[in-house]
Amino acid sequence: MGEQLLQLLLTGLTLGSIYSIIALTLVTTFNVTGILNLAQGEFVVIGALIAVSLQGTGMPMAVVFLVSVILVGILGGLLERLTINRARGASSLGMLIITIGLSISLRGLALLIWGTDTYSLPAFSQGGSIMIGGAALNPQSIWIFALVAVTLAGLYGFFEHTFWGKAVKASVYNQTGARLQGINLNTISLLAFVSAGGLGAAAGVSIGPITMVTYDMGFMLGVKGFVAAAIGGLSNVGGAVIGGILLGILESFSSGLISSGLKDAISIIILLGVLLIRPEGIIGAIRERKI
Amino acid sequence: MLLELSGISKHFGGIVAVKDIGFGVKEGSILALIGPNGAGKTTLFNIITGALPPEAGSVTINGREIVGLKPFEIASAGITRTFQNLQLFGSMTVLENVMAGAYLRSKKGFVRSFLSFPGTCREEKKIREESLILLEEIGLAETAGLPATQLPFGKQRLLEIARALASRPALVLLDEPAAGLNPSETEALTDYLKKLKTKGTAMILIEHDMQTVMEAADRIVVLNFGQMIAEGTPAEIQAHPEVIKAYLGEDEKIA
Amino acid sequence: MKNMSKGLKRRLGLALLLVISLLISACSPTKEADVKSTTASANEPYKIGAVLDISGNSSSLGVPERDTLLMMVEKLNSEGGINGHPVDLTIMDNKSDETESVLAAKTLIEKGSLAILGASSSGTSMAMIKTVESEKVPMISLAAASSIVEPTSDRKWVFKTAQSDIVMISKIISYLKKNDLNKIAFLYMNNSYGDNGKKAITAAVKDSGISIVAEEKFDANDKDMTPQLSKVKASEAQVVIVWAIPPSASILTKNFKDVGLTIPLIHSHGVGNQKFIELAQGAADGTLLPIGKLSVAQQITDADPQKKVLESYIADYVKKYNSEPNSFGGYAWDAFNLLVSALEKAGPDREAIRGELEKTQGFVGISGVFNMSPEDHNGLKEDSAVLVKVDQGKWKLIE
Amino acid sequence: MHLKNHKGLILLLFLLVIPLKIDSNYLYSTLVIIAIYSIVVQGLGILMGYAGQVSFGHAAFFGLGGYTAAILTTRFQWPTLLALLAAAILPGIIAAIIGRQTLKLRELYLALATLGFGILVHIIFNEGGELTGGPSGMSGIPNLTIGIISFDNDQKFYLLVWFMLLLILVGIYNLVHSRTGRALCSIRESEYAAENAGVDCARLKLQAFIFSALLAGLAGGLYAFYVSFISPSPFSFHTSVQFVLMAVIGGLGTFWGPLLGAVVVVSLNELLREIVPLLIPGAGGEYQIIIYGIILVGLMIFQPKGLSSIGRYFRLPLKKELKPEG
Repeated sequence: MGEQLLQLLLTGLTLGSIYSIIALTLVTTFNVTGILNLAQGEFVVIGALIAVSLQGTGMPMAVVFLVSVILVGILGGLLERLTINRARGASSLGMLIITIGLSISLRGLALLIWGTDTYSLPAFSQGGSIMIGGAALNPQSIWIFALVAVTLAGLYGFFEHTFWGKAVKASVYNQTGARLQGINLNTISLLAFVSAGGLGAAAGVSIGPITMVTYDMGFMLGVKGFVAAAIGGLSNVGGAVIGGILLGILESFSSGLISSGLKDAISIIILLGVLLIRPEGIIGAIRERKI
Repeated sequence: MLLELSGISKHFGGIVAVKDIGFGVKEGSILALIGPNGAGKTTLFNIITGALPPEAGSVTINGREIVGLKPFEIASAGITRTFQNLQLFGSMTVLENVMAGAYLRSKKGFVRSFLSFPGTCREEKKIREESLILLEEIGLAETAGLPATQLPFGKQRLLEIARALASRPALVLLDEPAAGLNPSETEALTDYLKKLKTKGTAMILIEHDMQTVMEAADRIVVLNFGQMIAEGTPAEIQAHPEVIKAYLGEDEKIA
Repeated sequence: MKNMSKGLKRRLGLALLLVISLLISACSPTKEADVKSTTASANEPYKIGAVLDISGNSSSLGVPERDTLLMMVEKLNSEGGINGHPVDLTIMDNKSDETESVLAAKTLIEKGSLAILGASSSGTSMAMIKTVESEKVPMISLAAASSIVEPTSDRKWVFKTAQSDIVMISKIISYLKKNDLNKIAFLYMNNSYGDNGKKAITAAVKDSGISIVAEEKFDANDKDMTPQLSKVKASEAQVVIVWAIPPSASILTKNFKDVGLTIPLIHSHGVGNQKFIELAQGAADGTLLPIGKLSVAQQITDADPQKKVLESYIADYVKKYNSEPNSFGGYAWDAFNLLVSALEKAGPDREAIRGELEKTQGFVGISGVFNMSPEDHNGLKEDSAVLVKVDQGKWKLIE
Repeated sequence: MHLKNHKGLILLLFLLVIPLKIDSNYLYSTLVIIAIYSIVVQGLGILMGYAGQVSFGHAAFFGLGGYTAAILTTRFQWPTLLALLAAAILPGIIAAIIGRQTLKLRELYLALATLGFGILVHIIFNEGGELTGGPSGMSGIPNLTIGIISFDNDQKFYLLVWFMLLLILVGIYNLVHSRTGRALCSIRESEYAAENAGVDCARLKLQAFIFSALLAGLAGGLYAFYVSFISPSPFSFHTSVQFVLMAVIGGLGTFWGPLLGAVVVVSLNELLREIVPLLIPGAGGEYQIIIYGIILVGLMIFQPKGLSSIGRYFRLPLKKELKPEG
């Protein structure tokens, strides 16, 4: 029994690492632009699929990772210029629908280029799973956590210690004020989507070895990411990571101990509970935000 | 007394918004609430209409306690208001705004609305006629079919007043009704309010334009930093030394 | 209100335009349908339709089926068609959506299709049944669920080419009995494929002395099945049977090794493609599964009646698409050729085609040798499947 | 007010009879599907366009209606008409139970909560075992019979659903031009001001939510009887999104919007399926998906108020509009 529990915990951490990284990218865009980007899951998938193609040419994994991040970053920026930027002033629902449209188109594009096949990506490090007290941990999840940590540190450094970071923060709190100080909201929105693309691709390449990659898996990943982000409070970066880990552990334990058919139901019930009782998320940093 | 406030207090964080406020409004009278910005006037409106719960004190209308009631219940008890930052129904026409304000004048609920033709409904016809009359009185009749947002700012203020009056309330709370109006419009508004008073509608008025206040109000309550510093007739207030000091400053005279 | 009525009028203009354009677009197929009723001239093409899950969830089924059908039609027409009549095949994508499946079927019928091939998955096939039954159009589904053709009293016009789950399960049961394994853990995917597998195995183990000691399911989107496997590990199961398709079947196989389970692992025919082995990244070795003979065509004896057919299908497919065909393509091959042979005898008459399909005897196809009857609209028996083992990344026949 | 204001509806009634001359079951089924979706979107239009509350969970009510009809007729042998009524009422009751708490949430939080509800109900369909038939669904749902008329072919069904839709349209026309309609609009515009006019916002929002759930359930019941097979997959989150898209594409807060949205989305799907393979031989759904997405995004950018508002471009000023005083 003890071994089973430990195994469930480790599995939960593996799943949690995946959900965290996606929730993190969602929350970052949301915080900066106020847009809940439903196409985020598609960025993840396209990042991973590009990596699959690049990896086929025999490039080393580190280069594959970088190129994929850059390409999807450009894609994110391009889409922002073509759509989001042109729809400035749309309601939050309108923006949500635009991102739904983008997600539909990107999924179609992925289907067109890569087809319906499922692909696998090699793990970053060789060797089988790490055994801890008779339970197995997938080493790739350590890499994903490392990516989460680096991203968090990067975000912190950017927002607290660079001019641009401070500018973005200022614009979040006060759009008019930011404009008065000569901060270009246009550029900030572009920046947000470039980084959403880049981060999405980074997430895709790192989770690929565990999840495998199919053109249509972005949507489900996106939804899980939302649930994680909402549990964490939707606008809280740290909350997103913790929400993701909690969601992973919750899923793992409920499918291992209760019923695998009901595990999604259990996480949704938690989501509804959080929304109704503590809409600011389990980590109580309430921040009013006009959306 | 139609409306009676006593011992109303409210804090925001550590800051006193209003403290121990108490006064009354008679049927068919106008009470003006004056004081510098941040004195707690709008907070008081929010408390009376149920948008904010007070920490202490009571509000009664015709002797009935209304603290703790929801805003719509207070509206059906006969108190409506206008907003300082306009809250018009922007996508609706001027007439529809007033008709929406007359919500309490008719009864038909969701199911009956779904099942009956609007044209066959006597209630609906009555509301429409009454609303048109109201618009006529307040001088917006010829703009009845325009979207509310297309009105100039001053007219939007008038429309808010018309909407607040549409349900025939016993008491209307007017939050700076003359702001943004030109002198002749202000004068017309003052006349209209006085006429309304003679018809039996009581009003509480937040206003910075002293001429309007002095002309229209029967009684004046002066707030400063959430405290009530004076109450009385316009003449009494004009002469009140503390008011002059606190509110108007030394070198300004009350008109 | 006056304004509103004006608005209504103008908006009506637009609504009218749309309705009219819809009417026009709908009229054109009607005309085509009229053509069909005129007497067929000598080289009048035979119209057949296919509704496949080309995009959406089940696209991994629909795509090889589409490719196979396109190849078959091209080949047939270049060889002169059916008794001189070329075949005009219209393939429609239902996007793995049941409602779209119904609409696609109706379009095809409207366009005069003599029969409908598809759909690819159970749900999309089930959704079309009412339509083909009431319009009296023969339909050959490419999906596995036995409920598609049963009860045949309500499924007069519906046939299917994929082996029913029970065929595969009997194969597994005989293996279990031979090796004296009688405590099984059953893991299945939480969709209609897994659900049908579960129903079939629950029925099959009844009174057989075999008991299911653990039963777990997982979602098609799940990324880790360790929790389910850790439950199996804690049970006294002697063998694990899995009813799923890749990628989740592959992930499960990887997890199976990770948690250190050493008992035999038996998959279903749903993993019968190279992709499964590839995605499992080495973990698939030693896995057993029942499967149609396509994957092991070279290994079956020359005496097997299917050998020739299988080899020619593989050769054709590899030549055209430069990749190996899989069993889904095989279902399409069977459906197409069953229909062609019925058309040869019956001509362009739906009722007669249905009759001929039901009379099919000894038809050698990719999935097996079909023997249809009024009670059996699938016509495949246990001999249509073989048991194979994954050995160093390759299928190895073990019988 | 008078008959002339219902011109649109009357014309629609005529339009309904015209296709009876055409012998095309494909046209009828397309129109049936349009009407079924449109019924859902009518309710959603009231909820989103008038009351201003978004829902990403209406596929759940649609599905609950479908399953109610399917289960009552196949498992409990209820008469079909009674089952159809139950299919509308049950989702209404469920909406009443969950609505009070849920509707306190705003904007994106409400979207997330309704999304969660939709996923939850979808799981219940999947996990319902014998009752719902699990992931394989249930078949053999009988034809809808009202009195002695059995709606057993496309043409009859077409007449039935469009007649129902027409009744609903009339009702909605009444609703939006009534006191309640104005109150709903006022909630959307400013909840503060609506409360001050005496509108019980919480109650009215709940009523709109229940109403939309009733219509979704009714449509679900019709769907079950029409296709006669039901499984969880048509009631997933994707369908909820589809409904929202129809409402938005048609134009929120407009009378013809929901119908227009359903017509456009379904016809576009069918049209793309016909046209795309002509333009790009051998193309499947992937191109359709891309084009569909692009059209959607383009519409939101260039016509964010929905297609109904395009009608304005066709409008010539017949009467000089009243100018506001400067």
